[in-house]
Amino acid sequence: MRLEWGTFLVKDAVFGHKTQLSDGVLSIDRDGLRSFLAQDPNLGAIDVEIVHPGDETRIVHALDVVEPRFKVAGHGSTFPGLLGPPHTVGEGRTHRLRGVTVVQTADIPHRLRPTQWDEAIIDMSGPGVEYSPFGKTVNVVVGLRPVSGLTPEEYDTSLLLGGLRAAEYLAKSTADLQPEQVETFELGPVTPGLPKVAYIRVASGTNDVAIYGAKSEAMTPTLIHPNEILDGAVVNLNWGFASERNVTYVQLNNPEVLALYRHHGKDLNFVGVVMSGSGARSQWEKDRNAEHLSKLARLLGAEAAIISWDWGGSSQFDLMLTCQKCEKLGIKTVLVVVEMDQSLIFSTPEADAIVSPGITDEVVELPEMKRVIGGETLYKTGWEAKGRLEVPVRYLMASTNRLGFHCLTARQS
Amino acid sequence: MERAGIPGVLITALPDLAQRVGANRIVAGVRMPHPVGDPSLPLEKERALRRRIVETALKALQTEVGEPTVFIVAKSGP
Amino acid sequence: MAKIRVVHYLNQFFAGVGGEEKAGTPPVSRDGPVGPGKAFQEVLGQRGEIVGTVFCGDNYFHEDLERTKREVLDLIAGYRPDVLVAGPAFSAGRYGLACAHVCLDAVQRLKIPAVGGQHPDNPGVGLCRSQVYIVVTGETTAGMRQAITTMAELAWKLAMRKTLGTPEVEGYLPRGVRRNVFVGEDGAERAVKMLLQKIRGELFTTELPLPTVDAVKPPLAVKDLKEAVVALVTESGIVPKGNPDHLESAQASKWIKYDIRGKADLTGEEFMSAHGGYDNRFGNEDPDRLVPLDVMRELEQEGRFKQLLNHYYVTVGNCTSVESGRQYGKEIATELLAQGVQAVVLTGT
Amino acid sequence: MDKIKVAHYINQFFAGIGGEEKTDVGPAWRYGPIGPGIALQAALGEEGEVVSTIFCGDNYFNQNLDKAKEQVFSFVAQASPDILVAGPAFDAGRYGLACAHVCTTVAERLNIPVVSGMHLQNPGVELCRRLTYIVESGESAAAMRRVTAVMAGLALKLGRGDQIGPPAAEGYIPRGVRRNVLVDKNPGQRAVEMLLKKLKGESFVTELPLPTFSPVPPPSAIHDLRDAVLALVTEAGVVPKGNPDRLEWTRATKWIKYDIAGIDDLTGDAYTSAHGMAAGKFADEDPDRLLPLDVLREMEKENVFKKLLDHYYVTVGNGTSVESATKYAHEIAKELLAQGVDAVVLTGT
Repeated sequence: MRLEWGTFLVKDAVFGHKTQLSDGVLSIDRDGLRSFLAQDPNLGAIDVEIVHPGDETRIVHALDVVEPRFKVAGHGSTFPGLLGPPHTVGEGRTHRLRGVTVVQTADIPHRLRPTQWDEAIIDMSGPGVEYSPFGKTVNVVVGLRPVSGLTPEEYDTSLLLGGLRAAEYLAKSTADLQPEQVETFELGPVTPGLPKVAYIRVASGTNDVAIYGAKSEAMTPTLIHPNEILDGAVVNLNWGFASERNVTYVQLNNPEVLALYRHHGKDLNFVGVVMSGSGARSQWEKDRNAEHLSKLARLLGAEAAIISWDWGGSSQFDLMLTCQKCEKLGIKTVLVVVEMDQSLIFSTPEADAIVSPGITDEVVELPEMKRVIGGETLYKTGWEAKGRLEVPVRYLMASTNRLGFHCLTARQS
Repeated sequence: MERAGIPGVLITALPDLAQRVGANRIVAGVRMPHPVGDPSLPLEKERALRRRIVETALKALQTEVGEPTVFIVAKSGP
Repeated sequence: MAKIRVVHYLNQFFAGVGGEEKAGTPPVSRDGPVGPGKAFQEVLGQRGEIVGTVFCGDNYFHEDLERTKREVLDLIAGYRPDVLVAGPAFSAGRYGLACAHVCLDAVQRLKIPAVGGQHPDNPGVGLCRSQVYIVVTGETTAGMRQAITTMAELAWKLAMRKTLGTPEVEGYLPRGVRRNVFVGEDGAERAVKMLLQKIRGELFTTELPLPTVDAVKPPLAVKDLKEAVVALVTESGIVPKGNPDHLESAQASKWIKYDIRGKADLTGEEFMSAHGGYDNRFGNEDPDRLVPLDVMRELEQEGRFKQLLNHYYVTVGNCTSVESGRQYGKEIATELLAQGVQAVVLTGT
Repeated sequence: MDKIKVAHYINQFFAGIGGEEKTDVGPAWRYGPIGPGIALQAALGEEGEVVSTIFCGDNYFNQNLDKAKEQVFSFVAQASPDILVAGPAFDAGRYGLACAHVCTTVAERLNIPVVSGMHLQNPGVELCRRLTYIVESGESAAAMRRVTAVMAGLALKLGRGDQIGPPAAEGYIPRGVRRNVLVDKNPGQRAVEMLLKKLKGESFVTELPLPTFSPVPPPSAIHDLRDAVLALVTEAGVVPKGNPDRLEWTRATKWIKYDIAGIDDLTGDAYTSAHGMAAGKFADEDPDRLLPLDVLREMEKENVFKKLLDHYYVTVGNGTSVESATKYAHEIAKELLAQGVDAVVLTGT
């Protein structure tokens, strides 16, 4: 399986009469995009704004961040199983816009009501910029307000698809252009003797990711090629704690996959990815889940594995069981574990090598902003969204991202 | 049925299969145990969906087709 | 460059008043450095001045904790210090605890930084480590010079509001408080590099050392259940409908007790689940699925145990820290003991 | 040993009466062989004799199915043949159907072996393959000599009562009648050997040739729905509660029609589903999910279309053979045509 990313570097985005990219500037036909998104009868109001790094602007109520993608060649289509048929991707060529994202904002998603929603903030200037990877990109903010009377499933689906459609719409404008940069991904043959390394993804939430459009919770763990992940097979469904959120942008640029590809053929042999079905709710299920994950890594011939803890609190149990079982099979492991105030309550001696993408409870001061998009007041606290804020890092979008996309860690102080 | 000259439309949850077997006018239904309904929806929404499916079926009956054709029901969401 | 004002707390021995026979001495203050304080002054040099020393007998201190803490704090406050230095107490238990209490008061009430010096196993460490910088010392006074130098340097930096280096560099005990730090590589790259080191058997340092859970000796079994008063305690977040006391769905800041006198069953009309970590539908439908009151009442009527306590105790475990868990456990336990409870049935999701 | 008496059925064209312009000619018969019958006689040689040739116009036969079948049957019967040979019809649809009807009627009522010749795609194949040895004739009449020879060979063997070999050896289309045969290797071993041949590009014989479905030309659309009479036909097994006529949950042996005059909605307490796959909670809750009567009545009242037939037709598709389904469809279609139905709404699971 050979995948090419055709990358277009975008320096700026402005509204214009036609959606097109020319010498690094993406012009967007605002009404064209809004009427394109209005194809979903469940979306009532749709607003589109553009924010730039350095603006004294704050985005609140952010749900997801999507990298604009359009598949131009090869089997399958953009965001398979959601925007197109559930056909396998990971081959051929896909165009992507670098430096610009789509950020959906919306009121509280049904699924998180009433207790589990938390604020999700992206600051385009001030100290907040350092914390969220999306303080430094041009963001096309798509405000979505579904019509009333929808079932929870319909409500949340319209939010999900709105963001993905906007991202495809922007990238589609480059369909006939030649990309400046082409990156190729292929698990080609390597010099023998390099350690075989697999990537295992453990999760347990009920709404973590959609794999080819289907929720992963009822799925038995499965193998997936890293190219499928880089080509849109896995999309974020989780709108929980903002800092830990593996937004779709991060799913599409999965850091573990990219890191392992960088090392593939140099000092290791990247043999594949094992994805957890998640949703295990009893000791028996978690034990079965972990056995399955470690067995699949073994079937790949892995001698070592990176294990990421994609979501969930109780799945820390699945994570540690998987680590323990891998090590017992002689598969050495490193875990990527986000930290919450609570220290991990279940630990096994085998979990001796952990990378921490940061701690969510540290409090950060954010200065007052001139402009705010996505809402007037913060969830739960009701504070004025534009004002000076003292908030836990947990509110800053993808700052302590669980997959380790951001250059943050936590240290004893 | 069609060989006897009567125009027919088949509402089925497996339109691909119907197409391969040669049914000429096919409407994509919901799921096998309930091709013309969706129990996951509240009653009046399911009734509205059923109406949209049957309307599509009648539209198919009034449409000339050269070979097996699947008519998709306009539904919101995937 | 203004000199920093330092107050030094000692026990009766280090203040030269006497040994065990003088452990009952009440709190006294004296201007300038006393005993080890002189060495402190030497290290500080022109940068700072020990404006006063306050000392108190170790026994006196613990006879009436609240009274002594007030007296000592008043004496310290009198000098308007920029930073408090207490000890070093090495592995002396009562002296270490005294230092810890004094330092906590300085930080919480006088809002000034405080520096202690103790052996990591000293009981005083557990009491104040999250708010006080404790320099790691050996067990005996042999390490006095080293301890004083490190404590003095740390005290000066804290008073001058300098940014501190890592615990290893500055010589203090990690306070259990972890801070975010920006680094050059993303988490995944660091993970791959660490894995390669692990594969090659090279030394690597984990970024998140896991805590070892302190084992608790199992209490004796209940001899005669028929005579026992039993209590129901849960982390499942089952609360009266509407969550009147706003128990948080995650990282709960409290526990609550609710009256169940005369109740034979927890119904979906009266109770609900506020827990954010599991699908609440089942709990909302029938809370007995999480807090088995219906069955417990039945057993009570059958006389299988003497009596079910009139209240059940509830908190939420979802992402709530081990420390909080321990704290709530202690507090609930004291209440249960006060009401003569002999056994507890806990439910967790 | 007296000769094997063969009756030969052909259409008006091969009987030399004429082409399309004579296709409405009714049934007739002659002593001895005509047209292709002469080649058939030559192939039969001394052992068999074409005693009579019966022919009929293709259109006449298909338009007046029952009458034509009776007349042709009587002409065949009066010749009291040992064997009936029909065709070969190659890829001619109407001629093939006529042969198929003649073969099935003669085989069922005269109980004598019947042989025919058709292209695999000919619509007649589905209709009579179970009871007839149909020689795979290919599409064009150019192969007349070869096909007739094979048909004659089969006719003689059947006449003598010989054992007939497998389809591939004897040149006839598998009759869909599959027998169990004991072989020396299990499926696992045979599968591996077949795969290796496939990998090496060597030829192999699949054990189960999959059916192909001959396309049915789509009838033209309805021009004015408002004066169209619609009928509801389903394979989802929707029957009155209790399944009074015992419609089988699988391998249905029949179709049934039920009166729905005056009924506006299929309710769970009056109707259910007998279908092995569709029966259950969803159907019992609301049978409209399988047979949308509620919505069709609503549209009838809005006169979107003229009228819904007073009866709906139901069978069960689950595990029912293509032959049976084809047979039921023929019979239902006849009834619908007789009642002036303009269009059919079918539902399938």
